[in-house]
Amino acid sequence: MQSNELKKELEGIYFAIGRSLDAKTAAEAFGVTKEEVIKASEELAEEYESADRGIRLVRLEDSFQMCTAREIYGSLIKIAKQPKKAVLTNTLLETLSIVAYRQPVTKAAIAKIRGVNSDHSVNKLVEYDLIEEVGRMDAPGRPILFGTTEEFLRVFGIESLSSLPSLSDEQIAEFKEEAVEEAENETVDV
Amino acid sequence: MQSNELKKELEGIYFAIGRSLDAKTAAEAFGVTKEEVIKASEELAEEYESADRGIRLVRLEDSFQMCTAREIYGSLIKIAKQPKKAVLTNTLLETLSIVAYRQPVTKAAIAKIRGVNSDHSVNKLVEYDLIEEVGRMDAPGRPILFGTTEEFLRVFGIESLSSLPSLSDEQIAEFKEEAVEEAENETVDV
Amino acid sequence: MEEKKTLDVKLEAFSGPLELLLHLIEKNKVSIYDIPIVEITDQYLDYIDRMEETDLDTMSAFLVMASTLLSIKAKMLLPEKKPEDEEEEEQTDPRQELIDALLEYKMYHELAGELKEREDEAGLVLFKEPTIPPEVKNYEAPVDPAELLDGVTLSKLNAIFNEVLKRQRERVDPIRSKFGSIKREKISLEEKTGELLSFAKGHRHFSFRNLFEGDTSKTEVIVTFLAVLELMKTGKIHARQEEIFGDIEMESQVAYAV
Repeated sequence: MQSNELKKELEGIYFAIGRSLDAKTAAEAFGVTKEEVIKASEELAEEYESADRGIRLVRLEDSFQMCTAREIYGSLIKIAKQPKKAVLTNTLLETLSIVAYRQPVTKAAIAKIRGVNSDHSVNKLVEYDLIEEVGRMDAPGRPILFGTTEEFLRVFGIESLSSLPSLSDEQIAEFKEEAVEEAENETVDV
Repeated sequence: MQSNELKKELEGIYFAIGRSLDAKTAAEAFGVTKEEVIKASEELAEEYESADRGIRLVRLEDSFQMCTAREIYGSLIKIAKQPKKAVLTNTLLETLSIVAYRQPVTKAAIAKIRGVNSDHSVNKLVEYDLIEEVGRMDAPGRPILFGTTEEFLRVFGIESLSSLPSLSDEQIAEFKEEAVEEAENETVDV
Repeated sequence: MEEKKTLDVKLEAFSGPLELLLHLIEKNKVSIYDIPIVEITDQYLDYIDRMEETDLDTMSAFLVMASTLLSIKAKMLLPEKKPEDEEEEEQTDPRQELIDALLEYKMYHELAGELKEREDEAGLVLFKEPTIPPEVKNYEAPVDPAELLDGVTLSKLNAIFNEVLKRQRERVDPIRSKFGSIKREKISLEEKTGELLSFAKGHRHFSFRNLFEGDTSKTEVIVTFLAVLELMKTGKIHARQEEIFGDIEMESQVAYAV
């Protein structure tokens, strides 16, 4: 096998396998000697190094393992830690609008309005902290009543809240106060 | 960020992350534009290709994912394990092609084209993560609309839905002409 | 005519009636546009006869196609009715609808073949598992509601709400709405009486109407009413109705002392 061909195969296998690979195993699979594998791998490692690539090949005894260049670590964390893109689907928006304008409301009532079971959407919205349990209906079975959260109000801005139906003036005043307080606390924190 | 620097970072990230990475996500993490990420990634892919490397970069819509070069499959498979693939029967492939070319599409529309109830195939394809719910049709019963997934692109080596294999215009024309000719040549054969 | 056609379709399984039909057409080397209906229908029926038992859905789809073929065959064998007026629109080929369906099906059938080739080729590529440090991998960022709702204003939300209400009003399936509710319900009087009794234990005064949530079926109302009667009979509650069709006010005789 040509040296370049071997390097290509090794690069592929080191990538695909992710963990360390023993030169002997590779040699057997590719039908070359262990020494040839080590030599080609060393060359590959050298190439990555000198071309300042984002990937590197490290030697561990007679094994090699592909890894990222150390300098990349910071970016890797940034990418991995990026908040998952939660998508607000039409289904979720619909459910949210019903809770917002009909609150407090039960799952059954939401399903009635939408024409389909909406348990999943309700649960998702609770998970996203946009709606929450605000009590139980005083009826047989005591179904949960849902309403929007403070987080929801905050997102939509305090001024527009008065256009939501079921919030009393006192509630709004209260929310405003709280929000102002929090805003003050936050500036102190920073 | 310098173009070379960006390429280095991207190479490391694509290696480590294992799955596909959306250009927008990468762009946000690096503080560059999405276009810059796409450009750098395309360049990287081109470099792998022209240097005949063992690793490659495939584009899946606006995401990229690192993989091995096709030519070395024979050697790699001796060592690396290929995750077991779902076997796609002709029925499944047929259903999948209807979803791919007609998306978004309902179960009912698929059944109409195939002439037979296709719920089972649709469910299997969802299970294999090749198609997914992409919305609801605004019609009585709000039927689910299905479309293909990113996994579909990966499994079929398709960069984007706009590059789905098609019957070429000539093929179609030929196919129609032949049929018409035959029809003319034959006497009604009842 | 050439020797009698015996089709070796015995071992082949077709996933649908159109696939079988396409196969027969190709086998007979005839054009989709000019299906020799009699022959094809015979062969089709022959296949169905020998079809191994399969699921009911598939089988019925094959039978539906068989009857379609037979109906086309009948139409083609019957003498054409002379149009009374020469200007009358052209007689359409009874096969036309079938031809269109076959052509569309054939296109996806061929595309499935193309996809299969792609799959084989793409299968030669290996991906890898993520190698991300566990402390990074396990980090799950919370969803940011502000970002989630980016671009959604209260007025948009209101518009969506109105849209949903509008759809609710319009959501009338023209056929099924005539059937009335087809919800399957089992409300046992016994259960309902039990529920009502425990409710009465926690509430001294309550009204019949307040026992229901918005979405209540007629059955449930009736069973609840029977449960009320049952509890009245056993003296667990007292009930009073001021006027006909008015609400029923109930006083619990078993409420826990407050």
